[in-house]
Amino acid sequence: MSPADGVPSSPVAAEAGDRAPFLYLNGFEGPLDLLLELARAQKIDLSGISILTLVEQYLTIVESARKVRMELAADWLVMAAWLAWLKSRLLLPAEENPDTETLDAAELLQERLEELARMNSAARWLNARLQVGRDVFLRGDAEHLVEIDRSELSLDIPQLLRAYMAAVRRTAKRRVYTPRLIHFWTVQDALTRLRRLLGSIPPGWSSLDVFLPETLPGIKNEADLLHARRAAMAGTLLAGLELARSGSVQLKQEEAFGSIMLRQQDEPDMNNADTSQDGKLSNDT
Amino acid sequence: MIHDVLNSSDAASLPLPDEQILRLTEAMIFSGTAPVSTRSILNFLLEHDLIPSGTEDVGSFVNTLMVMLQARYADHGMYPVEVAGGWQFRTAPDIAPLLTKILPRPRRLARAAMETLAIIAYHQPCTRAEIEEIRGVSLNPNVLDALIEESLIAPRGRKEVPGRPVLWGTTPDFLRHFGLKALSELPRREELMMDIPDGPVSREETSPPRAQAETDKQAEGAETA
Amino acid sequence: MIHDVLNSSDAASLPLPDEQILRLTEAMIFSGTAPVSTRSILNFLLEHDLIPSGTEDVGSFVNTLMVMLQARYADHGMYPVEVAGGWQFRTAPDIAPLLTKILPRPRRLARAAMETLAIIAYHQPCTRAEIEEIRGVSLNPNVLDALIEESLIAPRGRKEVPGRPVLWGTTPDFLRHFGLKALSELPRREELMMDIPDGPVSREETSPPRAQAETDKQAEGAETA
Repeated sequence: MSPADGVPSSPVAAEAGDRAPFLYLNGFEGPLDLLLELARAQKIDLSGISILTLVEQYLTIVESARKVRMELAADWLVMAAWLAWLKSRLLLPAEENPDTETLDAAELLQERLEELARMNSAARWLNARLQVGRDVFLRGDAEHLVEIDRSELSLDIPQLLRAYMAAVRRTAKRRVYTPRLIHFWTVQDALTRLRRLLGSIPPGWSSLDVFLPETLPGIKNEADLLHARRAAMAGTLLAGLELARSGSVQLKQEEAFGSIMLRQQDEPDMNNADTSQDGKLSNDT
Repeated sequence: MIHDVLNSSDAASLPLPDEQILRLTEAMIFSGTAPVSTRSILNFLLEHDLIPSGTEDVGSFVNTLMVMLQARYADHGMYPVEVAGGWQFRTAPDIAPLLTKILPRPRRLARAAMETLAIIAYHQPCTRAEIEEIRGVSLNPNVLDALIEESLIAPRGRKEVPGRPVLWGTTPDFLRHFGLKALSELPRREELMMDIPDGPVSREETSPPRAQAETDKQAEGAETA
Repeated sequence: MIHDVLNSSDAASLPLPDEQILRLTEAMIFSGTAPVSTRSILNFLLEHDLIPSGTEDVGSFVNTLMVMLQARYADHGMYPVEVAGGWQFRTAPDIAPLLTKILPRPRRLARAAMETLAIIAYHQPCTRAEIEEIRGVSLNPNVLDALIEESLIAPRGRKEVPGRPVLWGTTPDFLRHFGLKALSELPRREELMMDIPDGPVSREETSPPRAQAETDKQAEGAETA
């Protein structure tokens, strides 16, 4: 494509020769490319070319191409139509053609050809540069001079708190699903124990505490023991009331929150206080 | 240096690689995307007919070439090194540390370690058994070891119960790592978990700022709920 | 030859970079594949306190250093070249034909691609329609794809006209691919109308120890439309 070898292989020559113009047209990247080549064939300096000659050459080539193959791309025909119009204007005698439109059109074509020539030239300049991967090569395998320092710990408060909550929640949740069974001293347990002990207690009033069991099963810590003792006391009291109802025992309490006393029914001594207290306690249950 | 090597490898009879061969070889190693094997270098030279005629032992020729190439880089910042698979340019060891970028990649504690640390922080001083009870799983001995190794926890005496187990507490390094001035800066357990029922360890023992009680007056007020 | 350069840049008053600075600088540029900026080199030297005391113009010091470094590679298969973004080691062009047989060779850019690239370089930012108008032919979509694929062009926003077409511009990789420091190194538009020779650029133009003065870049700004 350099101007130096442009002439012998110009499309004009080709069109005159044996080669099919259409095939040759395909060698150009569009109508403007062909026009530029035609212009270069005229002159190296594009500013001095004859637009009329150029137009005529283009129309001739496109016309002959159409004779051979009809399906010429639209670009070529649009350009041909425009150039045919331009040619008709350029052919008018100067005095009948005072309008600037024709001159502008010719100038536009000239400018477009020049810009394309410049870009052709820029492309050649770029292509002649030393290109990476074609003419020069870079280091193929970079050295990674990087050291990973993992000596530091990454710790923060949110991590710590999340971990704590996760640990506590985990066991808390499990307690919900598998409730701890506490074996309280039931009324039934107390009744059995009370009946068994009744025969062996000394005569007279005894504190209800005496009838509590000595050991309570399944108790691990202080808090549980306290609960279990209260439950055992309540169970024993209920058992006592049950026996009092059946007439086996008598109960009495000297004062509010005082010790509850118990004795076997068959003993003669009794007073008002314990019956009233007895009734009160019975009402509570 | 070269002379020594050349002499030792029976240099007298060897045609020496010329400047152009050195240039080509270094460019080949430079542009290769992986270490360039001696075999490839030899093939390359043979293919381009670069080995002087009359060279009988082409293997020694390439060896000599590489010795000469290394010598060419004696006073350079990098030089060809033979690594697994072939030759490669490497930065001189005295320079590499200056160019090496150190990327800090702080480690994180594993979940078990972090939970254990958190429990010790909130329940200190506490025993291994107490930690296990709160976590609900038995504690891998490595976990405590790791925390001791990082000086995040330290023994704080022994609990006066059968077996006298070691009591664990956090260290000043623990505070430094978490950017705390004192343990009392940790949110109180009550503030952390409104919805959680009392743990197996009784309430009085769970308030972290116990050690620094004098510095934290709010601690008492929280004991109501 | 170095002397010429040094003299021409007022060497008498400059403390000269010593061997160790040369080693460090070459290792620094050599170790990676991306260009190393003059700024980075300067910072590195300052950081390691390598610039001789009494150096008033640290910029000239680094320039002298790079001239000396290039001279060090006059007879090597690769040498430092200044491209967009800084200094980079590249193989000597006379060696490429031999290396292309063993290295993966990238696709050559077709004529349409090269012209499109030239138009984008000179008219950037420009739309596809503008490229088509200049070339007088519609643009095969593969052409832009290929240029994007090679990171030679990139979108530069959209033109505020109906349809808001993408505007295209060249990338730093474009400059590096063609061994340019800046767009201003492209020939001026007036120069393009003159005969630009085909064929590869002669070795002299790009061989390593060329003087700084020849390549200074008070060149006119790139002709971007």
